[in-house]
Amino acid sequence: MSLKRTLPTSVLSGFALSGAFILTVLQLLLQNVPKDIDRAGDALLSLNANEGVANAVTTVVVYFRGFDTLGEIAVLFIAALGIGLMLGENERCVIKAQSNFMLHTGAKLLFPIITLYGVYVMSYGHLSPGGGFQGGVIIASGVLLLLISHRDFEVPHSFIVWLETFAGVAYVLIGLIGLLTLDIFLGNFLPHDVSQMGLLLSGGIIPIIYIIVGIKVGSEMSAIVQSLIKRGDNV
Amino acid sequence: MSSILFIALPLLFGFATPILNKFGKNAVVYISTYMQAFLLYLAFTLLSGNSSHIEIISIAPPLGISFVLNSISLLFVTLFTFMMTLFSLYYLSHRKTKPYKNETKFFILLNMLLAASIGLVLSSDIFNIYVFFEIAGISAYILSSYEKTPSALEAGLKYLITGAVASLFLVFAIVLIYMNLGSLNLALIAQGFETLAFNTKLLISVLLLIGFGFKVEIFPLNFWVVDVYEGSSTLVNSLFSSIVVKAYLFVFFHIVYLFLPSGEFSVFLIYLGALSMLVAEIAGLRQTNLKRLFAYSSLGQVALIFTAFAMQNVDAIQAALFIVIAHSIAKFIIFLALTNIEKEYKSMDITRLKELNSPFLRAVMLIAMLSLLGIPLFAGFIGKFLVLKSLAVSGFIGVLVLIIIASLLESVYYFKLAGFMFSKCEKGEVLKIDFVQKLVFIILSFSLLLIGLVPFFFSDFLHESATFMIDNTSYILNLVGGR
Amino acid sequence: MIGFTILLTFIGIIIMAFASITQKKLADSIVLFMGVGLGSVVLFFIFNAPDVALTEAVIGAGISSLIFLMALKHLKAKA
Amino acid sequence: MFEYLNQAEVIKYIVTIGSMSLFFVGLFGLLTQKHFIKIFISIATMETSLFLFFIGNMFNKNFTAPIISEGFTDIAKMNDPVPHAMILTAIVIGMAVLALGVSMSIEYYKLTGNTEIDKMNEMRH
Repeated sequence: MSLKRTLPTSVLSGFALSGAFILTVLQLLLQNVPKDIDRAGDALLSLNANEGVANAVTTVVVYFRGFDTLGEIAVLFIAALGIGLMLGENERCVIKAQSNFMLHTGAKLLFPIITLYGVYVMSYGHLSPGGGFQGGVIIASGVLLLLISHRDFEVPHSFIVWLETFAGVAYVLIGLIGLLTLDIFLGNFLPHDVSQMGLLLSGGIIPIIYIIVGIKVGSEMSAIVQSLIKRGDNV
Repeated sequence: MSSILFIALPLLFGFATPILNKFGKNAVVYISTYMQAFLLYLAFTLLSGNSSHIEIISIAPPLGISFVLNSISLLFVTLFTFMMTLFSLYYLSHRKTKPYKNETKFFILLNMLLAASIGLVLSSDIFNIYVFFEIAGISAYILSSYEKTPSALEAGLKYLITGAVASLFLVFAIVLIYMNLGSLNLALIAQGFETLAFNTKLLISVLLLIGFGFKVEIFPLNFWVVDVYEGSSTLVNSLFSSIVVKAYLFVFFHIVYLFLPSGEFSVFLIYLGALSMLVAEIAGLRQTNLKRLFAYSSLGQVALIFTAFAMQNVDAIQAALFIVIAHSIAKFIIFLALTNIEKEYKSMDITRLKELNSPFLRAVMLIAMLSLLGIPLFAGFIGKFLVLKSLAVSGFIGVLVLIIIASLLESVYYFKLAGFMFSKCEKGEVLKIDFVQKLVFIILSFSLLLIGLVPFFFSDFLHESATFMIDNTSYILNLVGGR
Repeated sequence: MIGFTILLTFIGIIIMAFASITQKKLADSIVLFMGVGLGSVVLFFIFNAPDVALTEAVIGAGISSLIFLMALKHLKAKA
Repeated sequence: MFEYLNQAEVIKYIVTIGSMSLFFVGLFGLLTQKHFIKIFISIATMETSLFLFFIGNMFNKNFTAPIISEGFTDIAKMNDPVPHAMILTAIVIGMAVLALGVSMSIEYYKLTGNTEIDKMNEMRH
C-alpha cells in the first residue's frame, strides 16, 4: 500500500510491461541455448590467414564486410552533417572562463602525444587491437582537449571538409578499382603476401583502407565535437 | 557490375560534394540530377534488355556480402530512381522561388537516401540491411527536421527515437540469428531457419516484426507517422511516402518469404494489415489539415499493400506491386501539388482548397485521388481489384469486408476534398506553375493513366517479378550455388 | 575466477544503470552512465574482444558521455 | 571458492541473465522516463546490453582473441571475429544516432523551452 502511494501508476505499469517482456524473452532464450556450430567466422579465420593480416577483426571489418564499413562511414558522415546543420549556424560562443595556466600548457603538451597515439593505433590496426575507428576517435579526443582548454582554438572548417572529402572519395574509388581489376568491389588488388605478415606494409589494401577510415572518422568526430562545444550559449 | 553502381554512385556523390562545389554555385544541384537521370537510364536499359535479368555481385566472394539484382529488385530500383529524378527536376524549379538553406547538404541527404533505399532492396546480407536501414533512417530524420521550426524538430525527434528503438529490436534479431545459425547471408539463414526450435523461431520473428513494424507503419507501432508527416516539409513528405516506406516494405516481406516460406504467420499478418487500414481510415475522417489527412491516407494504402504482400501467393504479390507503383506515383503528385498550394496560400487547412484557382493543379490532383481511390480506368483500380479477388479466392471474406469498409471511408474524405476543390467559391489569384513543374506533373499523371488504361501491358512483367520474389529455391540456389 | 569477475561486473553495471536511470539529477545520471560504459569495457576485455573494448572505451564511455554533458549544459538540469 | 562459476554453461547463463536484466533496465527507463537525456541514456543502455549479450555468448574461455601474435597462432582456437566486427560497426552507428538526437533536442529546447517527451505537442491542433 505504501508502494502504491510513493510510485505513480505509470512507473508501475512500465515496470510490469518491461518485466513481462524481458521474462518472456529470457525464458525463450534459456530454453534453447545455441549449440556450438560452424559459424561464418571460423571459415573467415582460415581465409584470413591468406591476407597477411594478423588481426582477424580488421580483415573482417575492412575486407569481408567492407561494405558495412562503407555504410558506417556514410552514417557518421550524415550524422556529422546533420549535427552541423542543427547547431552550426548559431553564433559561435566564446568560453568565458579563462582556463588556468596548467590546463593551458598541459593541453598543449598532451595534444601531440594523443595525436601520435591515435596515429599509432590507426596504422597498426591490422597487427594489433585497434584501427581506424578507435584511432580516429582518439585524435578527435585530442582536438576536444584543445577546444576545452584554449578558448579561441578552432579547427578550420574547410580543413575538416577537405579531409573527409578526400577520405570518402578515396574509399569508394579504391572499391571501384578493385571492381575493375579483380571484378570484386573492394577487392584486394595490392600484393598481400603471407610471409610479410607482421610488417607495417603487409596486407595489401587493408591497412590503407583502415587509415582512410581513420582519417574519415577523425575528421567527422572532430566536426561533431566542435559543433557541440562551440554552439551558441545564449539560451 | 551495374548493381554496385546504383549504390556506389550516390555515395560517391555524397562524399565528393565539396569538390563539386568548386565548379560553381549550382553545380551540385545539376550534377546530382544528371547522375540520378543516368541511374534511371541504366535501370531502364536493364529492364528493357533481358527480362529475366539476374546479377549477383559479391564482396569477398565466398562469405562476404552479395547483392542480388533480379527483376523484382530491378523494379524497385527503377521506381526509386524514377521518383528521385523527378523530385530533383521539380526541385530545380522550386529552388528559384523558395530554395532550402544549404542546398548542398540537402542534396547529399537526398542521394544518401537514394543509395540506402536501393541498398535495402539489393542487399542479401542481414547485417548489411541493418546498416542501410540506419542510413535511410538517419537521412530521413535530418530531412524531416531540415527546416528547424519547432514542429519540424519535434517530428525529427519523434522519428529518431522510434527509429532508434526499432533498430534496437532489429539488432537483437540479427544477434539471435547469428548465434543460432552462424551466418548472416539471407540464403544461408533461409536454409537453416526451418531447423530451428520453435521457440527461437518465434522469438526471432517477433523481434523482426517489432523492428520492421515501426518502419512499415503497421497498426500499434505507427503512432509517430502522422506527426512526422505534419511536421516535415511537404516536399520531403513525397519522398517518405513514395520511396522510404516502399523500401522497408519490400525488405520486410523479402525476409518473411525467405524465412517463413510456408506462411506460418501469414493469417496474423493479413488481419494486422486489414486492421491497420481500417484504423487509419477511421482516424483520417475527421482531419482538417491536408498533410495529416494525406498521411492517414498513406497509412491506409501502406496497410493495404501490407495485407496483399502478407497473403504470400503470386497473384496477391502481383496486385501488391501494382498498388506500390500506383500509390507511389499518386502520393508523389499529391504532395508536390500540396507544395505548390502551400507556397501560395501559406496554410494547409482543408478549406483552403476552395480558393485554389488553377485548373491544371485541380486536374492532376483529381487524377491522383481517383487513382488512390481505385476508380476504374485509373492505376489504383487494377491493384485493388486484384487484391480483393485474391482475398476472395483464398477465402478471407472477413478481411475482404474490412478492406471494402475502409475503402468506402477513404472515399468519403476524398469526395469531400474534391467537393472543396470544385466548389463555386470566389477564387484567389491564378496559381502560376513553372514549366518544369508542369512537365513533372504531366509525366506522373500520364504514367498513372497509362497503367490504368493498359494494365495488361505491365501485368506479365509484374507477374514474373512476383514469382521471383516468392521463389525461394532459385534465390538460394543463385546465392549459395547449391551448397 | 573468471566467472566470478564477470558476475561481479554485471551486478555493478546493472546497479549503476538502474541508478543512472532513476537518478533525479542529470549530472549524476550521466556520470553513472559513464560507469556503465567502463564496466562494459572490462567485460569486453574479458570476453577476448580487445577491439570492441577499445572502441567502447573511446566511444561508449568517452564521446557519448561528452555528448550528454554538452546536452546537459544546454538543457534544464533536473529531470 | 567460486570454481563453480567458471564452467562454460554457467558463464553463458550469467551473461544471458545479466545482459537481459540490463536490457530490462533500459526498457524500463524508456517507458517511464520523460527527459530527453534520460530517454537517450536508456536507449544507449539497451544497446550496450545487446552488445554484451552477443559478445558474451560467443565467448569461449579456452580460446584466444582473434589476433595472430607470438605464441597465439592456432586459428582453430580463436574466438569468432565476425561478432566483434559487427559490434564495432553497431557501436559507432549507435553513437552517431545518439549524437544527432541530442543535438536535435538541444535545438528543440532552444526554440520551445521544453525538455520532456510527453509535452511534445506542437501539432495535434
